[in-house]
Amino acid sequence: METSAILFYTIATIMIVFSLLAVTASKILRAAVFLLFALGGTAGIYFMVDYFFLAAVQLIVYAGGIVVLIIFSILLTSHIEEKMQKPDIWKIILTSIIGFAGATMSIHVITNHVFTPHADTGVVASMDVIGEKLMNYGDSGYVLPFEVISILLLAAMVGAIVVAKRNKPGSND
Amino acid sequence: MIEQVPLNHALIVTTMMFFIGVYGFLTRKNLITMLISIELMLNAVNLNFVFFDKYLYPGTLEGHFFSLFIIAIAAAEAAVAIAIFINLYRNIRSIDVEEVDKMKY
Amino acid sequence: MSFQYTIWILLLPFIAFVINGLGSGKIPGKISGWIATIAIGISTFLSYRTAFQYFTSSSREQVIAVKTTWLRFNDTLQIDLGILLDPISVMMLVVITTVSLVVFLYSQGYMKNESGYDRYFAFLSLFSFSMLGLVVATNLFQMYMFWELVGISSYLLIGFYYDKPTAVAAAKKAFIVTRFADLGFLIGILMVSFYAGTFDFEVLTRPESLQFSTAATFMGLSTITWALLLIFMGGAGKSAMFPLHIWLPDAMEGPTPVSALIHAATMVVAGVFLVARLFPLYYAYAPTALEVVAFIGAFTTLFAAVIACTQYDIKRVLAFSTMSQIGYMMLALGVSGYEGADGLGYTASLFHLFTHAFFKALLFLGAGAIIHAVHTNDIREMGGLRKHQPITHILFLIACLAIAGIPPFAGFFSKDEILSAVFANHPIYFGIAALVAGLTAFYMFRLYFIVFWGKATKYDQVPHESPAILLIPMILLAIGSTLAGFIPFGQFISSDGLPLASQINWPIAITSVILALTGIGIAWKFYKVESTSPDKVAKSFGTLYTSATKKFYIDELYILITKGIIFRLVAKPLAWFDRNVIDAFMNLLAATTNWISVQIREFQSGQVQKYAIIFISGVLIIVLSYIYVNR
Amino acid sequence: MNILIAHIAVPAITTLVMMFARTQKQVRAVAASGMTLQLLLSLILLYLFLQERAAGNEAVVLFTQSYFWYPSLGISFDIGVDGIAVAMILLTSIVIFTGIFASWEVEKLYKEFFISLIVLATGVYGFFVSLDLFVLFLFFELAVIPMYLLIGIWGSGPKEYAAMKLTLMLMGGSALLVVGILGVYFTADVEGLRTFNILALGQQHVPIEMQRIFFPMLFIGFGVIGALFPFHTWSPDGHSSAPTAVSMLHAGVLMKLGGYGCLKVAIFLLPEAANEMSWIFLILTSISVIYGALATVVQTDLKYINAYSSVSHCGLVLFAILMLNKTSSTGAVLQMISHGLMTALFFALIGMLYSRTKTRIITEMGGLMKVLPFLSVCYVIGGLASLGLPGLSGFVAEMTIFVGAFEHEDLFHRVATIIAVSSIVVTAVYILRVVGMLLMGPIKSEAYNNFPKAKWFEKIATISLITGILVIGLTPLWLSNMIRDSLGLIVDKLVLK
Repeated sequence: METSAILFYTIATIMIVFSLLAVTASKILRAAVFLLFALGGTAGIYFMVDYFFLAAVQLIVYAGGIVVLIIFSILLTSHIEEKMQKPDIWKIILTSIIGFAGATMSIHVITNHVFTPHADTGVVASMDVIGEKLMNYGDSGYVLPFEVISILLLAAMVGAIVVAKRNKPGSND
Repeated sequence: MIEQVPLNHALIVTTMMFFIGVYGFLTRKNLITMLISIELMLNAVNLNFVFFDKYLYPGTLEGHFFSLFIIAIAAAEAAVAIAIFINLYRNIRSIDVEEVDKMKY
Repeated sequence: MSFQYTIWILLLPFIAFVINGLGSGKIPGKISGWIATIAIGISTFLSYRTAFQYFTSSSREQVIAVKTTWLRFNDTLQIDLGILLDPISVMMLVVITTVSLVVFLYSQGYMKNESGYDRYFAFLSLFSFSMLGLVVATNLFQMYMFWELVGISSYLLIGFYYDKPTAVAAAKKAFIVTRFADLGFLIGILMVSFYAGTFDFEVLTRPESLQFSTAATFMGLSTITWALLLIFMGGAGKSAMFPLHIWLPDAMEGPTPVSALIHAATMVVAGVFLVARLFPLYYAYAPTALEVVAFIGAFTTLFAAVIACTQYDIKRVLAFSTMSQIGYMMLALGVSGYEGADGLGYTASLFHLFTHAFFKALLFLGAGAIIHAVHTNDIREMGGLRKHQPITHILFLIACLAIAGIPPFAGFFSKDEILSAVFANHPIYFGIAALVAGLTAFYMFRLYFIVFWGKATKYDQVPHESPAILLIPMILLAIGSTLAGFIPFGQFISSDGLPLASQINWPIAITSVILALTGIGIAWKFYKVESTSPDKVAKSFGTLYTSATKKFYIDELYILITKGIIFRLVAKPLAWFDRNVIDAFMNLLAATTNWISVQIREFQSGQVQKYAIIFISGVLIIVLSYIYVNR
Repeated sequence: MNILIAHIAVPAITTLVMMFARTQKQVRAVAASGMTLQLLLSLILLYLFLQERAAGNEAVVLFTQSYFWYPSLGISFDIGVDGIAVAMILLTSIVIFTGIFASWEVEKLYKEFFISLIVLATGVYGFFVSLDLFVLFLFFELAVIPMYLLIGIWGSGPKEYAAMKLTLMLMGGSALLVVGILGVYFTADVEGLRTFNILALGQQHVPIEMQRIFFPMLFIGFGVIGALFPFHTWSPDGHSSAPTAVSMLHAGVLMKLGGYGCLKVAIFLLPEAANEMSWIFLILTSISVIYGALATVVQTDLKYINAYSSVSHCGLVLFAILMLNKTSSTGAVLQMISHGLMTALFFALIGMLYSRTKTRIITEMGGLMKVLPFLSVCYVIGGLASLGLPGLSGFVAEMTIFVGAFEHEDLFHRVATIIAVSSIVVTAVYILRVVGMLLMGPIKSEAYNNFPKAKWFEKIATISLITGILVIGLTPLWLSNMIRDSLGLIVDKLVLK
C-alpha cells in the first residue's frame, strides 16, 4: 500500500472516530474539541488533494473561527463540568436505525455506481488561479457568488448583532 | 497524492461522517451540540464536493469554489445561530431544544 | 240577454269587505254595518233579478256571464275566474243573498253592543263574497279557491270572540278539520283535471264529452271513482258529514247570526252543492261513489238526529239538527238517478237545501233572540218563555213545524220528495229516513216545549221581547219558511235540465206526517210540563243514551288521534329526532373534524428534532422507492 | 349604463357613501335611500323586461353585457336576465328594502351592520344576474360570507355557535359546488376554448357518466342552502340567532339561491342525470316537506317555528324543481318568491314583537291582537299566505306545483305528490296554533297595555311585503307567464321518460 493511501485511511479513521465522539460526548466542551479534530482531519485531506488554499481556509475559518465561537457560546450558556443528560434510549435506537439505513443505502449506491474518472489536466489550485477565477465575470468566473456571499456575510453579521444584542431596559422588543 | 485511494472509499468516509452528523442532530438536546452536528454534516458535504471535483472533473476547480463558499456560509450560519442561542438563553435560561417549542400550532 | 251585471253581485260584498277591513277602527260601527248591509242588499236585488231573468227564459242552458283567465298552468289547464249561471247556481245565489241580507239586518241589532262591530261586518261581507263566488264558479279550481275563502271566513267568524279560548279552539278545529277534508278535495281535483284535461264545469258536467279511461284502477276502484270519492271527502268536510262532523257543534262558539248564516243555511250545504254540481260526473262514472254518498248521508242523518235528542245547549241541538238535515240531502243525492223521474232525488235534495235554509236560519235567529234575552245557551235554564216573548214564540213554532215536515210549511214538501226518492231506491234507507223524520219532530219539539212551555223559570232579569231590528228579519224568514214549499221546484231544477213535474206522493206524505206528529206527541208528553218520564226513558236506553250525550265519543277519538298520536307520537319524536339525530350528526361531523385536527396538531409539536426525524425518514423512503423503481 | 350593472353598482355605491356617514340617522338615511333607489330600479327592470318581451324580443336572456376577465380560462363577466332572474331580483329588492326598515333601530355598530347587509345583497344581485358559472360562484360566496359576521356580531342567543354552524355547512355546500362546477367545465365536450358561460355550456353535452357524478354534487351543493333534508339543520339555529333583517334576507332571499341554482345550473347543465337521479332527491324533498311541517308543530320559539316551516316550504321548491316539468318548475319559482315575501314578513314581525315582549316563546305570550292590532293582522295575513289561502301568493305557488307534480302518472310520483300535498293540512295546524296562542286568547300580562303601537318604519316594512303577497296572489298571470316563458330552454332539455 502506498504511503499516501495509508495516510488517507489514517486521517479518515481519525475523522470518523472524532466525529463519533463529537456527537456522543457527554460533556459539551469536549464535544467541541472533538469537532476541532474532525475538522482538522478534513483540512488534512484538503492538503492531500492539493487544495492548499481551501485547507488553509478550513483551518482558519472552521478550526479558528467557528469552533472558537462555539466554545465561547458554550462558556456563556453552560457550566464546563456540566454533564449533558443522556437522550432517551428509544430516540437513540430510532435515530441509529435511520442513520444506519441512510448510510447503508448511500454506501450501497456508491459502491454499485461506476464512476468514470477523467484524466488530470494539470491545473493546480494555486493562489493566482483562485484569485483570477474569483474575480472573473466571464465563463467559469465566480464574481457573482463571491459578491453575494460577501453581502450575505454582512447581513449575517448585522443579524447576529441585532439578535444577540441585549435589550435596553424598558424597551419592548 | 490521493489517486491511490479509490473514489468509492473516499465517498464512504464522507457518507459515514454525514450520517454521524445526522445522528447527532437527532439525538442531541443541547442546541450547541446540534450545531456541532450540523458542522459535521457540512464538512462531509464539502469533502464530497472536493472529491468529485478532484476525481471526476479535475481542473475545473468547481468543487473547490463550492466548498469555499460553503465554508463562508457556514461561518455566517454559525454566527447567526449562536446569536440566536444566546438570545434564547437570555430569555428562557436554557438552550435545550425540547423547550424551544413556543412556535408550535 | 246579458248577465254582465252579475259580477256586481260578487263585487259589492267584496268592496264592503275592503272598505270595512281597511277602515277598521276609523269608520264608526253603525256606518260600517250599513255599508255592508246596503252592499248585500243590492246584491240580493241583483240576484233576484238574475233569477227572474234566467228562469223566465225558456232554456236551462249554462250561461257564462263573465270569464277571465286568472292563472295558466300548462297548455291545457288553466284557472278561470268567472260566473257560471245555471239553475242550481242561480238558486244558490237567491238563497245566499236572501239569508245573508236577513242575517246582516239581524246582526245590526244583535251585535249592537259588541266591540269589533266593523270587523264583524268585514268578515261577514267576506263570507258572502266567497260563498257567492263558490256557487257561481265556472270551474273546479275556482270553486276550490272560494271554498278555501269560505273556510277562512268561517274561521275568522267562529273566532270572532278571539279572547275567549274556547272560541279560538273551536275556530281552529273547524278550519283544520275542513282543511283536512279539503286535502281530499284538492287531490280529487288534481286527479279529475289530469284525466279530463280541464277544470271547467262546462265540460265536466257533460260526461258524454269526456274520455275517461276507466281501466286504471287502484284497490279495485277506478281512479275516477277515487277522485270523485276524494272530492266528496271535501264536501263531507264542509257539510259536516260523519266522520268529519266534529267541528260543527263547536263552531257554535261564534256569534249566533254567524251560526245562522254560515253553519246552518249556506256554507255547510256547500258539500251538497258540490256533489250536485258534479252530479252528472258521479252518475256517469262513479256509481260506487254515489252509493258512498248515500250511505254517509243516511248514517249521518240518523247519527246526528240521535245525538240531537240528548243535547241541552240550544245551539248544539240546532247544529246536530243541521247535520241531520244535510245528511238527508246527501242521502237524496246519493239515491238519485239522472234522467226524468229518476232524477227526483236530485231535485228533492236541492229543494230541501232551499227550504232548509229558511227555516234553519229562522231557528238560529230565534235561538239568538232567546239567548239575547236570557243570556244562556242551556235550555235547562229556560222555560215558559212564550209569555215573555210571544212573537219569537210564534216564529220559532213556525220554524219547528217547518223542519218537522208538517203541512203546509216548507219542510213538508221537500221532505216528502226526499222520502219518495229514497223509497224508490232502497227500503232500508227509507226506514232510516222515516225514522229520522220522526226523530226530527221529536227533538225540535223537545226544544220548543222546554224553552217556551215547561216550568216557569225564575230569571234574574225578566226576559223581554226582542226589538224590531231582530224581529223583522225573522218575520221575513218565517214567510219564506211558510211559502217556499209551494214553489214548483222541479220546474226549475232537475238533474237533466228538463222540467220535472213533481207531485206529492200522498201515501208517503201521510206516513211522514204521522211520524212527525208522533214525535211531536211524545215531546209534548215528555216536556210540555215538567215530568220525570224523559229521565226514565233515558235510563232505559242506558249506554246508548250516555254515549249519545257524549256525541258517541267521536271528539275524544279525534283528540286521541291528533293530540295523542300525531302530536305526541309523531311530531314530538320528529322534532327530537331533528335536534338529536340529524343535527347531532352534523355536530358530530364537526366534532370529529375537530378531534382529528387536535390529533394531527401533535405532529406540529415544535420539537425540531421530531420534524427532522420525519423529514429524514421521508427523504429516505423517497430515495429508497426511487432506487427500487429504477433497479 | 346597463340596468343590470346598475343593480350591482347602486348597493356598492351605497356602501361607499355610508362609509362617510357619521350618525345613525345619516347611515339610515343613506341605506334607506339607496335601497329605495334599488327597488325603483328593479321595478323599472321589470317594466323594461315585460316591454321587451311584449315587443317580441325572444332572446333567452335580455340586457346582456360581457366583459372578459380571464380569457384563457374562459372566465368572463357575463350578465343578463331571463324572467326567473327578473322575478328573483324584484324579490331581493323588496326584501332588502324592507330589511333596512326592519333594522331601523339597530344601535350596535350600526354603520358596519348596514354595510354588511348591503354587501350581502350585492352578492345576491350578482348571483342572479351573472351568466358565468365562475362569477356566479364568486357572488354566491360574497352573499354567504357576510352572514357569518352579521350573525356572529349582531345575533342573539348562542350566536357564535350558530354563525359557525351556518357558515361551515354552507361552505361545505360550496366545496361541493366548486367541484361540480369545475367538473362540468372540464368534461363538457367542447371544441376550442373552454367556457364558464352557462348558456354556452348548456349547448354542450357532458358525458352521462360524468353527469352522474357531478349532478349530485351540484344539487346537494345548492341544496344545502336551499335547506334540503338532511342538510337543513343550520337553518333553525342560524335563523333563530340572526338579527331580524338578516333572518329576513337569509330566509327570504339567500335560501332561494339554492333553488335557483338547482334549477338553472344543476338541472340545466346536467339534464340526463337529473332525469335519472331525480327520484333519490324526490324522496329527500318529500321528507323535507312533511318533516319540516311536522317538526314545526311542536316548536315553541317563534323563530324556530318559522325556520322549520321554511324547511318545509323550501323543500317544496326543490320538490317542484325535481318534478322536471314546466308547470311544476314555474310553481317552484313562484313558491320561492312567495315564500321569500312571506318568511321575510314573518321574521320582520317576529323582530317587532320581540322588541316589545322580549320573548319569542309563544307559550309566554297571548292576546297580542288586542294590544297590537296592526302587527297582529299582518301576522295573520302572513299566516294565511303561508297556509295557502287563495288571493295570497302561497296559494298560487302551491297549486301550480301540485298541478305540475300531478302530470306524472306513475305511482311513485303520485305518492310523493300526495305526501307533499298533505303538508297543507299540517301547515294549517301549526299556523293556527301560533295564531291562536300568540295573538288570540286573553292578554297575558298587564304590561302589554303599555306596548307602543306600530311605528312608521315598521308599517312601511310590513305593508310593502304584504303588497307583494297580495299582488302575486290576486293577479298571478303575468308573473307566471313571465317565469314560464323562461323555462322553455331548461325543460326542453329534459327528455321526459
